Amino acid sequence: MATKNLPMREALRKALMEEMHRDQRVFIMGQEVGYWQGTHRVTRGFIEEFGEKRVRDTPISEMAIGGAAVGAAMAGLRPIAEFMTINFAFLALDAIVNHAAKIHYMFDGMFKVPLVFRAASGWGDQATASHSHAPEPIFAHFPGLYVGCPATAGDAYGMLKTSIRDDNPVLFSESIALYAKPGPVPDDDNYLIPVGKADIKRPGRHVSLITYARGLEWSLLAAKELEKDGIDCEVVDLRWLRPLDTALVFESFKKTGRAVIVEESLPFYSFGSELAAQIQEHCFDYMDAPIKRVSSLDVPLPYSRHIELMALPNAEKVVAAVKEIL
Amino acid sequence: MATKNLPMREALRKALMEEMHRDQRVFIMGQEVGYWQGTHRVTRGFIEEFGEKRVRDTPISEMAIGGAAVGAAMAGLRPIAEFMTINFAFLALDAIVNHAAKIHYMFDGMFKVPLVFRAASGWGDQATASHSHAPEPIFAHFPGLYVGCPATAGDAYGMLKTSIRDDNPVLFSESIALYAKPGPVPDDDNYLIPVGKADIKRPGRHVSLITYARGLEWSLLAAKELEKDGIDCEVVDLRWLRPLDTALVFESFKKTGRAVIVEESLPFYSFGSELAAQIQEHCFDYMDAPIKRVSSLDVPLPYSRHIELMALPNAEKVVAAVKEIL
Amino acid sequence: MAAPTREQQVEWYRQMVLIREFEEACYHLYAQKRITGVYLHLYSGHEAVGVGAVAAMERGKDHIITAYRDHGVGLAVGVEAKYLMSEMMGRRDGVSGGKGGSMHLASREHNFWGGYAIVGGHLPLATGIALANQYNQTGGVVISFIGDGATNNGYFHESLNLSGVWKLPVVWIIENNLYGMGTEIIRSAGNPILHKRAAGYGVRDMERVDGQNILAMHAAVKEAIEYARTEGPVLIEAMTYRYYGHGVSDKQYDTRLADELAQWKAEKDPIHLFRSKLVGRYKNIELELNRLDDDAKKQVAEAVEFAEASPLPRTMDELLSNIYVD
Amino acid sequence: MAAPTREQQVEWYRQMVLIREFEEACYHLYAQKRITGVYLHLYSGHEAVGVGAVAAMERGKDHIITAYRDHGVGLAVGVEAKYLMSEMMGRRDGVSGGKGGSMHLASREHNFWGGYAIVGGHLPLATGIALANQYNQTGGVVISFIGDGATNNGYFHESLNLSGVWKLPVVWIIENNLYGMGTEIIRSAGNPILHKRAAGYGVRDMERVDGQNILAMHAAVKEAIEYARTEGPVLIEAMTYRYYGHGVSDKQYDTRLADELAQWKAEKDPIHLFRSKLVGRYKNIELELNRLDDDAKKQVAEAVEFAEASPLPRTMDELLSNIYVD
Ligand SMILES: Cc1ncc(C[n+]2csc(CCOP(=O)(O)OP(=O)(O)O)c2C)c(N)n1
Ligand SMILES: Cc1ncc(C[n+]2csc(CCOP(=O)(O)OP(=O)(O)O)c2C)c(N)n1
Ligand SMILES: [Mg+2]
Ligand SMILES: [Mg+2]
Repeated sequence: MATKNLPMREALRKALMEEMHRDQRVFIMGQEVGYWQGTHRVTRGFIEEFGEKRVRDTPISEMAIGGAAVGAAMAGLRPIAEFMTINFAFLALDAIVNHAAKIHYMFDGMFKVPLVFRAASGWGDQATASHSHAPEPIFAHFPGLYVGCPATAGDAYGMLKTSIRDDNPVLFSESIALYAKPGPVPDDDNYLIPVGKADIKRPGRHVSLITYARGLEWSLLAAKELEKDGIDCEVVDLRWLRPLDTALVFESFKKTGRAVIVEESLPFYSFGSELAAQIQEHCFDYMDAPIKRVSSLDVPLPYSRHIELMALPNAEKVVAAVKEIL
Repeated sequence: MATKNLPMREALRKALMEEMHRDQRVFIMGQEVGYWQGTHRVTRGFIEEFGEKRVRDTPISEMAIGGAAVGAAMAGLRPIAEFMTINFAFLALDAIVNHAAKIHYMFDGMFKVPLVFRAASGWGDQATASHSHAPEPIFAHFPGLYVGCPATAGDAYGMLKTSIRDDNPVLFSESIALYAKPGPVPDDDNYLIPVGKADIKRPGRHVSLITYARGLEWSLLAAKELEKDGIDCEVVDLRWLRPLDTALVFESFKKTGRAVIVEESLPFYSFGSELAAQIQEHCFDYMDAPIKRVSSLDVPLPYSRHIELMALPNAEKVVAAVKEIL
Repeated sequence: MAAPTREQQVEWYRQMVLIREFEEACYHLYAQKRITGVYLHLYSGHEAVGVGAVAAMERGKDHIITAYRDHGVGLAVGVEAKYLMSEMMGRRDGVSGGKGGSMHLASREHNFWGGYAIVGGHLPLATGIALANQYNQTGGVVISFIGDGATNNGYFHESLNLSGVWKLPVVWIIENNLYGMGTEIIRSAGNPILHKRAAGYGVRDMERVDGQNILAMHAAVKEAIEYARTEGPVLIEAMTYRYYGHGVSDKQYDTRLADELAQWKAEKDPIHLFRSKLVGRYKNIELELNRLDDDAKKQVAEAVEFAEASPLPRTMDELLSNIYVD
Repeated sequence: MAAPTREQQVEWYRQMVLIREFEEACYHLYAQKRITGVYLHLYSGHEAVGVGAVAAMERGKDHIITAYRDHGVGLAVGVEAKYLMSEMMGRRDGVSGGKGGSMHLASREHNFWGGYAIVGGHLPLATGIALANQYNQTGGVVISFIGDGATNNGYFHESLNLSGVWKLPVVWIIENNLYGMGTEIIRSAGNPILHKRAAGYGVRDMERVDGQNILAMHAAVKEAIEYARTEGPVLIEAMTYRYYGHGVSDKQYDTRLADELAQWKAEKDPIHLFRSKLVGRYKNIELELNRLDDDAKKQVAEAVEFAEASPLPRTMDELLSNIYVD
């Protein structure tokens, strides 16, 4: 397929732009999505292109943004509600996991809630403790929601399109650190990545690096580094935390017998926990070593630069973890 | 130690009552804690005993209840803020995990936040999807908070006292289904169960049942049932989801080599995930079988009685899981 | 506005007595454990509010949404009692397939968007549904009920403000029954005159309306809907009273509130007041009204019979259906 | 109220120019990457609001708390510039040990309870601190700043209402600088006259105050504090303007808002206006003021030097300290 090289920000922008042109029911709302051109510039030019009706700046009212998206979706629109950062989505937790995720079930299918909650996620730029989360697993704990977390520009493009067209509510998490990162994006208006489909980002034989979103970068760097020592890593990018493509993970693990799970999130009750638990349960006979996890350290993120970086995962930590289990 | 047999509700009430008499800085606030006598009757008689100053009915304002507790704690009081049920604590998530849990760290120790968020948790009484959560792992994901989840009346008594006297913020989750359940409560005003200390509720040799809160009941019933087949279960009650007493868990597992994790919570990114991940990592050489999990099914809880019960864990499911790994 | 016709008024009377009968039946069925579960919030005493508001709607065009005290609205919009009663009992023929229960009634075809159990949680949904109507220029208006206690919740603030900013076609109606559970307004609201809050949001303040007088309710909501259809949001504070307390297990009315309740019943009963008015105004109407009284009893009895004959969901398929839209 | 003395006014002038210099230094240091990180929100333009409010406080008795635009308050309450500047740079000598950064300045000994970065998140903290003062009968009053944008958040509603219900000693001051990021009030508030919201909460409405006029600010807040000390909460809406935009990366003022900014600077600069007033009123004061201008420059230069000499935290111990109180 023909591709164009675009930063993830532009890939997302393209997906949004195309889907808004494709379907008049799709609209965007959130803080500063309009005249400010989007805090992260994903909606740059949208207010000019689509006008105030379809590009709606909102007050700083996360609860109402979350809930209004649910109501609008029930009533036939296809809202894309943006949380400026995912930290602020904590204020809308009830609207997201207790309303968006449950209304289809609670009324036994009477209502559909086709919406996308977009949120800029992650940390590492001295944004400090209250603004430095990659809490996707919190949201993925709850059935009724899908949770998408792209790691590349191409995936961001295809996954966002899928999310917008899907009839279920999706929490779509965009890593802030990846917005500027370029990658090939298919030249295809209908490029859709199925919900819940993981992807092998690098095939390998010796150890599986299992990751999502920003963890992919660290995993690929580590794989490159380890290659020098003749260690051949397979990198599995989950892409969606719900539904979870365990089939592909198990397939990879059954081949390698070893795994390191790499995530930007905090370590407890998290992505790494779930994946390690699943693998040991379903691939027990294939385990050649304990499964390791590389997460952020269990600490609120500090402002000061060096200690902040110390708390975050990186490729070296992945390399070290792999070496521990070889 | 001399004990008295009390329902968990009364054990909690006794702990609160004694601590409020002991320390004038301790006060209670929340919806219907006063004149209504507490939704779950834990604060029965408190408004008469302590008056409106120390037993404060609040509006239906979870965000403010959460945040006001933080401010009052910073300023030297020792608030006990009650969320009528833990579902409503979702509305206060930001106040709990992004303020209470982080302020001590963010200001590098300048402020202390000695408070207890009490919340009635769990499901199984046709309370329906939005009111049926045991989401303690969500809160325990975040450093800076302690998370206590007693399974017996005696533990409830000692853990609540500890939580009130501790200088850190504690989310204290009380299983609604256990309020009426009696158990021995020590006759000792200073009975304190250390934060983060797990407890072997039943020693055994063949398999470790690892659990917390309501899961203990199912685990003990299962152990009794399995005893008939000569299967000797050790039941480890974590009691605190943060900090997590992995030492005791590992000790148990190293003895039995097999484990089933039992929780009332939803299965993904949860308690069972974390424990299974920890065990396989730290006790790899002792694993005689994959670690199994018994959780609620991955579904919002429905109203209708039979299907609701089908979604919940129970002793039979624990028995079946144990048999799978023997 | 044309005065309501005799026929209209007789229809309103019919709805009111049907609601009264239905709720009384629910009360007894709960006592007999034929309706199970923890929560059951009855509408008795509020009949004129719900029926008056629904009467002001243009059917097929306007919309309505409410909290968990939702039986009355369900009946007023015209959902057959038997499907509502089936939902109370968690049956397959229930409006929500038995998954929602008493607190989650709804009917898409009647533009009744449901009952919701998280206090305030449905208010942004109303905002969103109103937005969809504005977006699609349907001319439809959304009526959203709000408990007096719910006005102190963040959802209220953010939703009303958003409706003001976007000039959405929504009529906010506070059903002020003087209490949220056990808390009288003066202890939950800094200013007990709740409609005063409209001013801060750019929402038109239509002040207090006698919620026991169906003619007053109908007239006020009619005016409000016409205004909302072209100008933007309106707030009405309807004064009413709950006959069975907060929920059926509320015992306040046996004791401290017994006199107050007796007085409301004696002096302000909405059905009694309306009946006297009709009898005074239209001769020979009494027979007709008596027949409606009998019909209501019969209809409710049949609904109970129907519901109890409807099967309870029991299969894994029923449990797991409609978590997601396929 | 006694008119402020010459000495007092000179001190206020000193604080205002110190803030102005400090913020200008921050602006340049950020451009030079000597202050790093994503967020930096400057107080220039607001000086009269912060200094006027702090001037009205009884030192050692009253309290103050604010959002992330917190440098000015820190300097006004008397924290030495060098400790604040060290925090900007994430140094060990920073008021928050380098963990909080620009958005999380605080000083316990000055009753300055901090800057907070979640919009609205500190408002219930103010409520709680006021509650502690009421509870302990200290006579202390809490001043809480609120951004205009923040008034649309659920925290605002719940906190102000709670303060009204409990008649807490708190002075709420909206710092209305006309924008929340890029959103003008008219697009975020249903009623742009924000102080009108006080009425709904039983909070005394002291209406708008010219926030560029320090004498007006001081007088209004003085009156408010006296009222709050004995009667209960007060709301003031202080009209002001931000000279460096939302944060230092805000480019609106280079383009669409350039004229507006120029006009504020020319006609309503708080320092310029105050200086003219002082010069007109007190002869020979100009020299004194000039010296303060020079002192401010010197003090800021020294602060920068001090901060850059202060070490950056680099150890695991520093990273992991103060997550919990031991
Ligand atoms: C967010 C939230 N907090 C608390 C509750 C528990 N609760 C259920 S109903 C209720 C009282 C509501 O009172 P009001 O709004 O006046 O409605 P009414 O019951 O009088 O119709 C409370 C506190 C809840 N369901 N949701
Ligand atoms: C809950 C939340 N939502 C969004 C943000 C992002 N944000 C930071 S500041 C800001 C604007 C606040 O404006 P205002 O309250 O007027 O304060 P000002 O910056 O003008 O002082 C926004 C939207 C946030 N920090 N917290
Ligand atoms: Mg009420
Ligand atoms: Mg502002």
